[in-house]
Amino acid sequence: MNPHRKIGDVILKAENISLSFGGVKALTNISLDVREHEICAIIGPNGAGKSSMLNVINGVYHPQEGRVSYKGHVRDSMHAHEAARHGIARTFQNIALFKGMSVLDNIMTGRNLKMHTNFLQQALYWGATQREEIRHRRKVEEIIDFLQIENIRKTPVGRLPYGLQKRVELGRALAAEPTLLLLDEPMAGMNVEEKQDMCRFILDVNDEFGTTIVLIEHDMGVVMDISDRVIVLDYGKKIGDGSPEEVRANPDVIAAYLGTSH
Amino acid sequence: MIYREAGQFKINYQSDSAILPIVQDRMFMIGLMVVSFLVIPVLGSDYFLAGILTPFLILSLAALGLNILTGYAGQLSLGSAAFMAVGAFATYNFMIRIPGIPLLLALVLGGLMAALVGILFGLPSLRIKGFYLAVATLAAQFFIEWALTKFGWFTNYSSSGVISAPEMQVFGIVIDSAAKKYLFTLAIVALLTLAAKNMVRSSLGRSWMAVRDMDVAAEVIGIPILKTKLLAFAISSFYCGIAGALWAFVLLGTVDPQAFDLHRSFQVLFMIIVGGVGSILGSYLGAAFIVLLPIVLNLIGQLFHGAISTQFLSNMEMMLFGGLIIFFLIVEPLGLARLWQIAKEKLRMWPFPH
Amino acid sequence: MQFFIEVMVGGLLAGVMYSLVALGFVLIYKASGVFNFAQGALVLFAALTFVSIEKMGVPFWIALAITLGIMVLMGVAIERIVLRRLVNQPPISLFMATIGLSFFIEGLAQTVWGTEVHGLELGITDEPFDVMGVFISKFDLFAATLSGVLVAGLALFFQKTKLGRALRAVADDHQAALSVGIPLKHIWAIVWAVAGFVALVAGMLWGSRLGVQFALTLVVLKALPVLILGGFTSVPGAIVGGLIVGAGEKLAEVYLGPFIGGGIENWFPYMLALVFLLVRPEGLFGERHIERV
Amino acid sequence: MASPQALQVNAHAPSRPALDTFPKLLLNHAAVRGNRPAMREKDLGIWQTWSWAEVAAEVRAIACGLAARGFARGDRLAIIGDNRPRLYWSMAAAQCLGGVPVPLYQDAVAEEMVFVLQDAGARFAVVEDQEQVDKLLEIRDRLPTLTHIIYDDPRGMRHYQHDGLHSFAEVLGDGRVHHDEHPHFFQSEVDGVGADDIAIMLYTSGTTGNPKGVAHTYHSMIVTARNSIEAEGLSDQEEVLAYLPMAWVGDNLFSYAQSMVAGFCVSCPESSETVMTDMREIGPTYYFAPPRVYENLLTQVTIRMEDASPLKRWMFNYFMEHARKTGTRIVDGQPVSMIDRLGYWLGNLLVYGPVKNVLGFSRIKLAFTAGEAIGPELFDFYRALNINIKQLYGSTEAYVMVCVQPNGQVKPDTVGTPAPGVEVKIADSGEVLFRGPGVFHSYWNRPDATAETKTDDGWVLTGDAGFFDDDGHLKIIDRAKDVGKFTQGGMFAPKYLENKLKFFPYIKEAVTFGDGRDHATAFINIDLSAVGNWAEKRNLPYTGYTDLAGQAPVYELIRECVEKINADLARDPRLGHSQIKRFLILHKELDADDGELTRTRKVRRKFISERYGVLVEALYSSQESCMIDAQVKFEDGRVGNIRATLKLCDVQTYPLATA
Repeated sequence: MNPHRKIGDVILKAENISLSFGGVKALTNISLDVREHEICAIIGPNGAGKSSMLNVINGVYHPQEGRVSYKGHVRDSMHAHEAARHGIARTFQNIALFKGMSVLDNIMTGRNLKMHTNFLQQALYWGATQREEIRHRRKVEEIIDFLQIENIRKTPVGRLPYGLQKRVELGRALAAEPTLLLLDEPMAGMNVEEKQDMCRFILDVNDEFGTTIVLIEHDMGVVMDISDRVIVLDYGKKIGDGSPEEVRANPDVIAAYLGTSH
Repeated sequence: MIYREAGQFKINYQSDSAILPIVQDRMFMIGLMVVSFLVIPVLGSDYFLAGILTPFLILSLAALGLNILTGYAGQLSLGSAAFMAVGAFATYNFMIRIPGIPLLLALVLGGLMAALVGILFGLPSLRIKGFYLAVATLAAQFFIEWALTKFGWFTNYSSSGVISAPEMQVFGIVIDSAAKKYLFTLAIVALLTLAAKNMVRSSLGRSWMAVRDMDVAAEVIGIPILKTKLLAFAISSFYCGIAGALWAFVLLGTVDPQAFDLHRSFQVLFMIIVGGVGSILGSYLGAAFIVLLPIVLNLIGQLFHGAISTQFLSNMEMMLFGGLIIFFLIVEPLGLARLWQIAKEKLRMWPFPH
Repeated sequence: MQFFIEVMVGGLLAGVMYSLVALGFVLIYKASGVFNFAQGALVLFAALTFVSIEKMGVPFWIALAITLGIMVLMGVAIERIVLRRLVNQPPISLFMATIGLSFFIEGLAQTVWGTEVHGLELGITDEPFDVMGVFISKFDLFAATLSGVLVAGLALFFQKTKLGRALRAVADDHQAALSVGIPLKHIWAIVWAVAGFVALVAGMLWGSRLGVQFALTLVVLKALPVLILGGFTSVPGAIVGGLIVGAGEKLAEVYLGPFIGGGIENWFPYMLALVFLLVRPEGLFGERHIERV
Repeated sequence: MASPQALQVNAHAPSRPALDTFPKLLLNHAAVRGNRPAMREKDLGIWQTWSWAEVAAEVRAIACGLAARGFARGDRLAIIGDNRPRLYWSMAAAQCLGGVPVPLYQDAVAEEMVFVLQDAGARFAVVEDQEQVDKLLEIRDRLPTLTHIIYDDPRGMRHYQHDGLHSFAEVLGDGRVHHDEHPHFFQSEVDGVGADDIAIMLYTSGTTGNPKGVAHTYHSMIVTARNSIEAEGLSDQEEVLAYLPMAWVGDNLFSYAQSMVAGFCVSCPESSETVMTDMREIGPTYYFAPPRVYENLLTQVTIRMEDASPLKRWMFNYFMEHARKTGTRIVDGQPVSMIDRLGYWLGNLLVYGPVKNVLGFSRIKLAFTAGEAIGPELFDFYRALNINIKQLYGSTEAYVMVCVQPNGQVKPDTVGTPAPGVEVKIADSGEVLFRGPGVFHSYWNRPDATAETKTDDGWVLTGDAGFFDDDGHLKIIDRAKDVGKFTQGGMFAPKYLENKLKFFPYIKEAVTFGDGRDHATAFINIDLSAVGNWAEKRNLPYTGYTDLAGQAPVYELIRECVEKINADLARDPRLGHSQIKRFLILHKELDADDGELTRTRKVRRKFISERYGVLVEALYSSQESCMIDAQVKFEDGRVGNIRATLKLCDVQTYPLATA
């Protein structure tokens, strides 16, 4: 009934992932688990390989070594759209919205996988297509309501300020009703108030829909506040993994990342 | 100014996502349809119908086809005329090789052949992008032009390579007069426009735009990139194919590969640049512009009573086209349709500036 | 066998001339990221201008100098009037703008210089001579040599000179180039001027072979497959691509043509390039582009 | 949306008993116009709509759900939240059961709610969302009677585990079950309530002392609502936007009682931030707003037009000028020449129509304003656009309607003639008294206060001072207790004068003095942005408020304003003696942080007159200037002194018109 804080079994398992680009190692032999319903943060300095890790998880990059299993499906190479079909959604570090479309249409694209009418039916826009559009529109409106972006519903996303674009991108990911949500620096470049809003949305998503969340974030306060677990990467290697308290106390992490401030 | 939207609220999603959600726009469209279907065929002169409106409509359809591919799905093509040619020749061959085939069926089959060829030449789009792809579509342009000229089978071994259209009949009505040809074209173009509008406002259209705007993100969302692109190629080519068939049968009465050369491809491309990339309305505005410009230039030429050579005029036309393309890309990359949209926004906000 | 070599060598020599046109593209693409479809129009314009000036009785070298001046001015004007205003537009828009540009220049060339076909005599007789039993066109050899020298010179220029390195820096990253104090606008203007020069050479060679006429613009269509094969950013790529296209199309015409009806040189290079692209989308010498997300 | 099983009202039942309560009216609408829209709410991007039959079914389910939890006759149901359909329906549901709904101001902090909830002894509360639930939980230990809290919006409520906290869905579900088990319960409850039962309790804002619960009977509400519907010719076709606080009597009359009586549709905006756009979408035919809303709209129009191209601006100004001359006459049905009509028609095409469209006023047949005085400029602007805007004068105790401006006799400075069925008289003290069908039943738990306000023969004291002008229109001048006297006799109504001053865009605040003196004087606060603009246009440099306020041209500007008022006052024999003889412009803006204004930005005249006593005395002396040294609190909390020498300025006065 209430999935809150009830952390389940491992649903995502990455084993011995190594990835390099033209000889440059981005990830070296990284293994990590993510459990159902948890909020797991990946932290680390710039260039530590955090984004690459997300890209491996949802199939944008294909690691040279290692394998990823998600909900028991083992694979070493999966395409991004397959990952989407398995319920993995994500946002990007540099907002990757569809600039020429409205907020509404952007979020609607998040439901594309759930829309099944063919193009001939769509050309007629009658019966099944219209019902489908309305059904999904309603669902999208609920997301718009959830994220409190009603007043910009029909605005082209290109015209929105940064913070709102991030919110819309989260909405697009949520529209897919994912079981695993990957957020790449969801709060980068936001002011304090926007960060608070975004934190609340992330916690609400985790709480209300039971979504498992993996996020990359630089703001330590935020990470320590909202994560159940923190994984620390440094130069493509994993140097820490545990509860926020454990990670905070880990000497390697302190040396490599947190510095002397702790 | 003319808009009075207060009180036009939406109580369901159907009306909120209607093609024309504003009453005044709907009235305008109804008026336009009445004039186009009922008034113009009666009052229009043969020259006006056959020399201006019919080519305008056909080219609009071709521009619409290209706009689906280039404007909505973001795949630049320089080979639209080739797909027009496929449509024209395929329709011709269906008509002469299957006796008694209804014109409309032949037309659809011709469009489908164009779609098939479109898919074939769209296949590289999985791996190549941008101008690489544009160059690949040039391959289609040259190859198809060559094949149609080279193989007599396509032209039914006509000695000149030029073939004449057989008599056209729809539901027992022989389409012979300028007015009938105009109406026939108008009906087809209107229907296909509606279908295009419907596609671009449903999930297919959103997938196209997603692929156009940010293909990596589209893939991550689960949009099948290749399928989406190929559908764009297929549907775009279908539209171009129908336009080609209409051009050959309804407008010219003959089918000649030279009518579909690279120049035609560029002409169609110019229409969408001037009219508006990624806008259905833009396809029409662009076609109107490109069709009318030479006519206007000619009229100006006539004013000078032959003091200006036709050669000069045609060079001027080239310069003007080229200049306009650059002008629009610099000043208003979204073309006339965007200007129209801005004007409409202004009217809705009138007298306020924003 | 001898025939095969003859065809092949003929093709290769013609290919060098394709390279020459392709070179104009590569220069501009490298420096400003613009795929300049108007290069063909520039070739036509250059050749027409030169011929027309020469026809007025101006000596060859002076006509050449005047034409060069005009081409440089034209390049700078294009950069100023068109491209600078499109700086932040997507590459596809720039490409379309150059299509518009090519129409404009073609119209302009013919408005100014007329549409009749001019002959262009460079003083090289086009007679074949025998090299170890293989007949080679003298003109082709000349043209190929000239092209080769030009291409090699430009390659050296890019590798060795300060300006050349600056140009490459600009191509790699405009912002970075700006931040290290490279005057972007000057460089673009220079590149367009060089492209104009290359167009002049190409125009004269092609013009003396085909006659100076509208059809010259079509050489651009020959250069495109060359670019695809060689990659848009590589000078050596343009050479190798040109050679492949030149040899390939001649061989195909001779050996494949008879089976499928002939006249295939229009599309064969494209098909060749297309097939090649499917295997290696970035071209022969192009840089592999990793998409960061 | 609504329950699928719309209420089956016994359509073939014998003629219904009198429609003397809102539940009975509701059931009647469900029977006679069941499919017509009753309520809308902008939600999830569209205007979700409920028909009368659906509303009746929802109300029944809520009522039965409340009854299942023990809500009984006479119980009070607190209602807290923005205008939401379910909150209105809860109001009706409580009335079905003979209970008394008590709407509260939703923006009040928890502390402020304690008194009302205690005083009303509410057992049940229906609230909008988590925010309101949190407030109630915070003060719950002081509210022993409050046993049930029902919330509409479940967002964020997932982990709330509190006794007596229910979601709306639970209540509705239980209600449907209850109704299935006791099919006759609901109807018999509705039938058991009559015209003289208490229908609602509305708490007055209580400027002095604690708020008082004004209890109204069904009779007073329904008769008042019906009288005004008939007088104004309203029908069941009206569209109304419910956006003013539910706790305010005006909203109760316009969005609830009149809708229930006339059967028109009420729409709830998406949120308080979107009222403007929602208003534009709905395009109401009947509208109510306090003057400040109209003023904000006009400001917006002005600001937006400033950005327009010169041609457009010229066009706008030209036609607005034309409208001010002819539009008001057209609204009032006075004769207008053909040429002027043609000009107005053209103006309507180019300016008035579009402006109204953008504001959402295109379909307005009737617009009311009340609560404060409205500036004549403002009033004329809307009337010039052919919007029939009218002032009314009312109070919670009267269920709004005391006086209304009749059609065609609208004067900006009066509040019109007595509403239908209402009698109004002026006491010797100048206080306005009224009597009529809408008079309240009593103050809840306050027989003493009831007796003070309501005389045995039914007259109610308003606490306002006013008089009837020659046309029989009531003119309200001030709170009765604030009205003073000049030494040589004659009434001094400070607020009346201050309002008149504030109608000038250049004047932000004004404080007038005159009680116990022989003439009136004033402190002025200029409006920094308006006067700043004015100064910029004249190339008048200034460094800030204090600098600008002291400049001679500004004094000249304000003097002209004051003179205009004097000229105006001179025309009214009853007020002509309160012409302002001298004024000064304060060197600082009056500020709530310095205690000079209340938090609702009303001037605290007494405090100011003490604090700036030197200046007041100077105004009544012959000094040309005066030094002042006053403490101010800066925004960062520091306290400092501002010292300044203020100029005092004489103003021309005019001879009184002969009475």
